[in-house]
Amino acid sequence: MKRHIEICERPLASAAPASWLHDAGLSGAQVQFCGQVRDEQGQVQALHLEHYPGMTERVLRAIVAQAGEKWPLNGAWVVHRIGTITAGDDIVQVAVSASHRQDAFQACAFIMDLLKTRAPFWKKELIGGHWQWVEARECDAEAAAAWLQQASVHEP
Amino acid sequence: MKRHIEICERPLASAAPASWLHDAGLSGAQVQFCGQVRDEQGQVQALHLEHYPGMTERVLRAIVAQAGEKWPLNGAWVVHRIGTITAGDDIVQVAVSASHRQDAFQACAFIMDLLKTRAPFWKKELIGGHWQWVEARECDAEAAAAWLQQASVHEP
Amino acid sequence: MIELRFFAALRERVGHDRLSVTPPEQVTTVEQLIRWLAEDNPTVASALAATPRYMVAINEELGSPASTLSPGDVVALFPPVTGG
Amino acid sequence: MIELRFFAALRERVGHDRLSVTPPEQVTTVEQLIRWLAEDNPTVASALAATPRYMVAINEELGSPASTLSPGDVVALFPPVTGG
Repeated sequence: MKRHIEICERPLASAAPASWLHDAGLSGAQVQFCGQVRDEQGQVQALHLEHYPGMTERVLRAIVAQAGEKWPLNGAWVVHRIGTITAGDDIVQVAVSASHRQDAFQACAFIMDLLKTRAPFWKKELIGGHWQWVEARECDAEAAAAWLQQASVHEP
Repeated sequence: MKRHIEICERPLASAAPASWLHDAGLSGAQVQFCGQVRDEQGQVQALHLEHYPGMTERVLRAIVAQAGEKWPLNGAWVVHRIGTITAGDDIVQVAVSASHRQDAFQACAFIMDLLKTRAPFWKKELIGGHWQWVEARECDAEAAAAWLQQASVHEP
Repeated sequence: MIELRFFAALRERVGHDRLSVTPPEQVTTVEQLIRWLAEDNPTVASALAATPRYMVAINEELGSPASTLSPGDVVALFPPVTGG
Repeated sequence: MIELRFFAALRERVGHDRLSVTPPEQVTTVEQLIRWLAEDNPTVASALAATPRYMVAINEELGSPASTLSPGDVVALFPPVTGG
């Protein structure tokens, strides 16, 4: 499985994952997730993302490796934006390729769910001229826990 | 929900769904599926796709409408290639945008599963100089049936 | 009158992509139409016999053997779809 | 010696992004380290008290209150992550 993991301070190119994953007939399916800054009815003027350099890459590599063990993937791409960005900008791209679509859908959702709860990124939003930290969502923790429970059921 | 449904005789552009779905801060999530011709270790020299003009568009519109009823989507894109194509070429793009990623993942997988079993397309492959029709896969029928069973469970 | 349409392997086996037929009045469902075709039209009969599973659409919507037919309907017969 | 690192809201509350501390020998887990910090360092103590939930990483890997520590470890404390 080829893999590309990157923390990026520049705008993300939406066509990049598809062309990087392209393998001329090996894979039958590509699934790509792209996360964008929501403006929440124009309230959010900007977003700032910080991370823990070193740990971030390590966690993302581990998540991608785990996805590669659970599903037969041919490629996995994770690029996450940091720094100050505005509504509509891309924050994260997760894309995978596989022979069959069910594997690609599941692996892509799995990587996103674990990234959301384990990769050390933090967002703050500029609302009404004030920066405020975004709170973690309980449903993200539940989504990640669901995958880990599934895994433990399969263990002997 | 905006929607784009197209049957296409030309190569598909991989960046088109993302830029068409882009809505400058309304959606937080885009999920895109892209299906490609697998070469099966170099065996498949070409693929030919035929369809039932008129019915195809009608079925795709109905599937997209059903997805829009089940999940709160902001946009849905379905483009399917027809004619003669070669290994590695894109056959189909399904992409959706939504506020939250779980809705986008599920709606995209749903549209693909129903497209696979209901949209009137047929493939034949050129293998060793002979064209042969591709057989429908049982697991595709099961994937579509799973969604429809879920739906009936929720009905009163 | 019913307009028949055939696709993919079934079209190749029938040798035509469409056929107009006028079944007797008591033919009111897809199942009855197919049974009548099997007696009336040997080419269609053997094409269907050679196709292990097939699907039906009436006026561009998926149907089943029990679907009812009206004069003027377009009935399409085809192997299980394999798009995507 | 333990190197502490703080991120996001917790860093802002502490006022530094890193701090080197030398806890007594009997401090061998994350939980004990945090209890000791709460007595030894009022700034860190009040920053942690103001952060309803936080996570810990030891040497760039996620840990838990029960994780054991060795001299030289880098212990990062931060609010629940919100990337993606």
